[in-house]
Amino acid sequence: MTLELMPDIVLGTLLLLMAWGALYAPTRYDAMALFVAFGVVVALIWARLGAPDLALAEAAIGAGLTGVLLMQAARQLPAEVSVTGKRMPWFGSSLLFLVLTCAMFAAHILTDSSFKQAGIDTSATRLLGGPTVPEMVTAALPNSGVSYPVTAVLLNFRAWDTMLELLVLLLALTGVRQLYPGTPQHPRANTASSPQAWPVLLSWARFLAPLLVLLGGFLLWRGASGPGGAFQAGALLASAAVMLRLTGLLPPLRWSSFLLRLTVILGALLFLGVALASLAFGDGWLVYPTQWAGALIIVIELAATLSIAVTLSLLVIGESEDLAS
Amino acid sequence: MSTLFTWTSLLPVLIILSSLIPGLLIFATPEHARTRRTLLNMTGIVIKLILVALMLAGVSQGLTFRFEIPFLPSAPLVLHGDALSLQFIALSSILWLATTIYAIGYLEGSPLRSRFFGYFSLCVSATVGLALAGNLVTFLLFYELLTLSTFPLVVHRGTPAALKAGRVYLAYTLGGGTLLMMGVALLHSLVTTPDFTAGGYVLAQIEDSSLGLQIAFILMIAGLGVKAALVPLHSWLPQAMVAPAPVSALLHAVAVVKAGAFGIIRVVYDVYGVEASTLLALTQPLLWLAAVTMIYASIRALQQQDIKRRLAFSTVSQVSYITLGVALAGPIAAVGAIVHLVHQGLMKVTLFFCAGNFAETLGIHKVQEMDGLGQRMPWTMAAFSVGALGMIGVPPVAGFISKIYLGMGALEVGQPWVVLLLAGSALLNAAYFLPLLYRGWFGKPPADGWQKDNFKNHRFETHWMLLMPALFTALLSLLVGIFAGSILSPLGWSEFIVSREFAQ
Amino acid sequence: MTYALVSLSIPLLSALVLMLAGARLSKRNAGIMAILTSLLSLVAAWFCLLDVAAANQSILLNLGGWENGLAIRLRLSPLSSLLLLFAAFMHVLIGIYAGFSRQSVSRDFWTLSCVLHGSLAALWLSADLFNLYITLELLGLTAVAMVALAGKKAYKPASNYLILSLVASLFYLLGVALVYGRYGSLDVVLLGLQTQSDTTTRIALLVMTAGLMLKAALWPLHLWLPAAHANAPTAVSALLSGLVVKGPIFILWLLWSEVAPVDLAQQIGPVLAVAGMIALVAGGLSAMRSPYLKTLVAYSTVAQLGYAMMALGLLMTWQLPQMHVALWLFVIAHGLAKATLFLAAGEMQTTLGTKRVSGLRGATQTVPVAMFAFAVAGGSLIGLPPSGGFLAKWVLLEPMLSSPQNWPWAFGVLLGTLVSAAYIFRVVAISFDRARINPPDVRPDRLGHWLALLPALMVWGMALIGEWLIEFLSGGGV
Amino acid sequence: MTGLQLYLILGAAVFLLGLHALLMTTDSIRRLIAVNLMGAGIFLIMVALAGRISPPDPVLHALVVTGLVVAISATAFALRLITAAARIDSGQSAIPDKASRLASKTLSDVAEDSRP
Repeated sequence: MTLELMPDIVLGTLLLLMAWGALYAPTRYDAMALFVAFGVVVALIWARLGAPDLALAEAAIGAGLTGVLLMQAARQLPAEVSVTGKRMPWFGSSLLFLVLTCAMFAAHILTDSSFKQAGIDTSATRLLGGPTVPEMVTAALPNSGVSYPVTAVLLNFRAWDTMLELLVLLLALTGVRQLYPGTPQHPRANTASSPQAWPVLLSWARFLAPLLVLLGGFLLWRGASGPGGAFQAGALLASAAVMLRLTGLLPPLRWSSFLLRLTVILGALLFLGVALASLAFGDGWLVYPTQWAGALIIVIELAATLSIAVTLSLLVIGESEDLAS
Repeated sequence: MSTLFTWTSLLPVLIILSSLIPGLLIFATPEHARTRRTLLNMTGIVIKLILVALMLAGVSQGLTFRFEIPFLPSAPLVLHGDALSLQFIALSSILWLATTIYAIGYLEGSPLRSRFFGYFSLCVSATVGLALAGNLVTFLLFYELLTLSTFPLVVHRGTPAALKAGRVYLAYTLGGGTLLMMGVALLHSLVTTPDFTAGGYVLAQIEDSSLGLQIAFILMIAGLGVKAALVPLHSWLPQAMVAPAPVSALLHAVAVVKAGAFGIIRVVYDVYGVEASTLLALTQPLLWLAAVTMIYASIRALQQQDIKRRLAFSTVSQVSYITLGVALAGPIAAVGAIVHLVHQGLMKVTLFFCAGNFAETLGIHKVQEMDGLGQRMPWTMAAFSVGALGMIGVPPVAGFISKIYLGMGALEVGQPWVVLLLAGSALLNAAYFLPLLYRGWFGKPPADGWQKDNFKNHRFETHWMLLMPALFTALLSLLVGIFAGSILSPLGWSEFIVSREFAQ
Repeated sequence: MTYALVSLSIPLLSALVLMLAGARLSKRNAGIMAILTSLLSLVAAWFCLLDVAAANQSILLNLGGWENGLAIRLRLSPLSSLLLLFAAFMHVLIGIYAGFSRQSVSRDFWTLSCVLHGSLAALWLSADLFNLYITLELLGLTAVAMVALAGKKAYKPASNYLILSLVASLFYLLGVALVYGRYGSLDVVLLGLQTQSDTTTRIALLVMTAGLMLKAALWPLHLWLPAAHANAPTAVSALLSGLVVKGPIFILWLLWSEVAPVDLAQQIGPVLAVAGMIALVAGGLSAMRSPYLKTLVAYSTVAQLGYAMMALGLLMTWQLPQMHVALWLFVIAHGLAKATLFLAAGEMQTTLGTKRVSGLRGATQTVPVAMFAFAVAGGSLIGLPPSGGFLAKWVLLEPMLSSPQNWPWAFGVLLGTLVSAAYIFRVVAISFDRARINPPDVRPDRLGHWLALLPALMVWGMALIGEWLIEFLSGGGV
Repeated sequence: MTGLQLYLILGAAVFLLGLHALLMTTDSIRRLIAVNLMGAGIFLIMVALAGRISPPDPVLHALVVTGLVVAISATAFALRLITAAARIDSGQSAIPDKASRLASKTLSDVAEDSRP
């Protein structure tokens, strides 16, 4: 047992170490770096658990975009007042209680027979004696328009979730834009949007970015039949855009441009359009006609990828002059 | 829907609207548009009096006036004009007329009159609604609306003292309203909420849930007792004396205190019924409470040197006569109680008008300052004397009739000690009223003149709008006493009510 | 169901169009468009309500036409149709206020309010635990972005609010993960048939409840609310208190009335009910002490949600259908009343130039309409008849009083009433002070004041349809 | 113990670690990291649960993908908000009053007057 579990235990220990470090590292900068490392470990675990889509997504986000976000924030924030912040004394005892209860609950969950049963074999998850949801997915897959189950779930069976998720992204962007009201009064000459990048970084970016774009396209295309899909592709494209933007190779993305706004909302708009069209002319809300399902999903995915890519890059590196309308 | 639009069903609504709509219009009237405001007030009053007369005629012919809209499950909003409600409505409409005229004179030239008269009309609408309420839930509704519409009147002057009184008033009345609501809700959960029925409707449930019924009764009486100023829930009333005199008149004679007393009558007669209340052993404690209030408040009144405060404690004492009559649970006492609702109103409103006149004309607030008043203001002093003597129970003023009936009622149900109590109370009444009369008629006016003397060169001793209402109500108190034997007098009408109440 | 979907998609579509249009649409036109959107959605919701009233039962829709369990299901119950209507109405009202009164809002307010409207509609209709999670996140992020609209001073409260809101959603998500792990389903109706009271279910429900209580600012997890709601722009505060906190309550209600096994609900019910009682009193006392008007109103939300929590707790304990009615009547009455309170408070603040309660001296003369609206809406919060608050309280009281062992709960309601009366009349009494009047800085904005009065009148007008409402909500309300 | 159980425990541990840190720190960035860790813990639990069958449950994977998008959106927004809040001078009271506004006005007037 131990030998078999060795890699898991190593990964787990690493994970906990990184987590601990990310939370309690003495300086905020270290904490952020460790958080990025934590993301890498999580990506490895996803891969180990047979979730390559997630591994890809986590690598692009956790290690890439979140890292850039955190570094940017660190640059703008004033120094931390104390090492781990002020502690709230009155919280002490209640906190201890809380953590202890949680730990007890956790221990209980894991030893409870019902959960063990559910955790080891899935007989308990049959829906009133019928097939389990994964079995339903397998059965419905041929009619879904794609052959990869995760994509089928995301864009067909639970498409409504995905539609709302795209709205969440848009909303985050709208929220961020609130923080930069109006046009900037003092256009700064040497802003962060065009730093003096090192030559090495520049050449790396020149080399890496097209690769990322290619990879993104590949992932999108592959999403129909294997791991990959709109979100992973969008995240990779966003990473490429961020990299190019940070090295000054990409012109700024201006919210004031109609084309950019269109790209941002394209995914959600198309989705909603399809839903409304299917309600008005088809069999009902989000019911794709079977023969067109594949094509529809590809189109939606394409649009969603573009939207996700642009939205994420704006979220990560949008400066006040980019975001002002 | 057809029942909605017959005149018998619409009349109760119209009676309420006849003061509500003018009230709302008055709010929108600019401050300086004095004529428009007066016109609105007077139109409302005249329409209301006509409608009330119409209903009075209808009820005596045996017509029923009932309006219903759905509100809560098995507790609709019901407006219902029966003999008892008419007693109260007629009283409040007539006194509204007197008080409005008085208030127009009293507030002349002071700011925020549109607001004052707006709330004044709302207050009357709430009172009339309360009188017309056909079941407990409707009663509760208007009871709370009455609280809300009187609060702005109590704090009208906006001085720190007025605000303090207002806060006390709200604390008491909203607390009372909450208790009443709990009581009504509890009763509703036991027997639902049918219309008020002569003889009550809880008798069938008395076996199963006597405890619940008792608690509901206590809650409701406590809630109503606040407005009826039963000891120990009375202390808001003397404090509310800071309000302008017409408001005091309204609180004491027309609306608030009466609403409480009227509610007690309704609960005992038309919800529980005399039989059930007696079976549940509820009337005797109520009787004691009324007795204590009567004596305690009279003693407190003796100690007051401020005229209005003395009158306030006298109200506390006098209103408990109504409760006393109700608690005696006999037909004759019931007549006494119901007729006292009207008599006390007429007499007390007279007293407050006169007190207001003294204050407005000569700046007199204290008992000691009343010396020789009769020489400067004979008419007002005469009206005051009528009211005071009536309160003591001197014939032929109205108060005598109620006391006689209460005493006879007590003997009828075998509680002779109540007669002693009534006699004691009359003595106390005499003790705190006669000195006033003595000072007024026989005292010497202050040598250095009155501290202020308004309206000196008027045609009357004071502004005619202040004097006439007082004379009018004093005359009424005399007339209802003298013509008590007539069927159209309050006494005759009360006997009519009671004959239906104790019929079964 | 079609009407419901139309009512849901109109605001979403409008939000996208507004985003696309950007600066090309003038701020005023954006506002008009958003208001028209809400109005159209309101009309659709009205037809939807009529449909449901005619059918008198819940309608289920499997999205994408997939089978039960695989598809996300939407459910249109009488309650959700009523809530659709309510949300649309509030958006119309507050939209008009934001667009035409003197309080100006930034352009993005309109986008956000459309998204908020859409996400609320999605929430009322959803019957899928994970889908509810996303709507919850949408709701939370919109709310935070709207708080941030108030400008720089609101960034700090907004960021605290956001972190709390994220934590709350995560608690909920953990519960969802555990439920799916245990039962292999996310569908509320299917889960309701399956759940047993074992440890996993228990823990899942507990963490979800904790998360949702934090989101809904139910006592004792309410501490974030006053800062967030009091610092937002006036129109936003009204939306937040009137609508946003009701979303998590809806999910909480769904969980405990449908997903949770009955015996578990009966165990937890009294705890929630007691917490509700404490919330009523504690929130009320805080409101009574608050020196600032908007904070007072925000604390009153905490207190009033105590009623909702009490109704929910007792619903779980007694499993009585009236309690559904009481709960949702409270929610709707409170939403309307709170909209008035915040609008009136905002108007009075602007006119009188002070945020303090003590600055309201003489407000009955200087800002009569707004003050009257405040008092009228306050009457509903106290539960004076015949307001909507009274209706709700009445329905709540009835089963409490029906048997003597339940009477202690009625005492809680009594206490709550008195405390609410105390903090409402604290404001009202000050406003009658004529001795030391605080003069207004600017002339009162008539439209804003009268708009503030409108929902207050509506909440009192609920009396007219009281019996119908109670029947509608109890007929197939679940 | 199996690998799946190990990851379930790990997920719970990371969640609790995050929660603990969240309650213990006041620094916004660290709290945000803590929130992200909590999320990661939940995702770990979900993926571990998905791994109970072979091939892994696609529904849970899809949910995690959705959850990740939501998490990154919220994180980005929160970070921007935190930095924006930090930029603002924290000396300002959250609710300035008429009196204090007047006071500040007077102060600035004084400053105006005292200028040469």
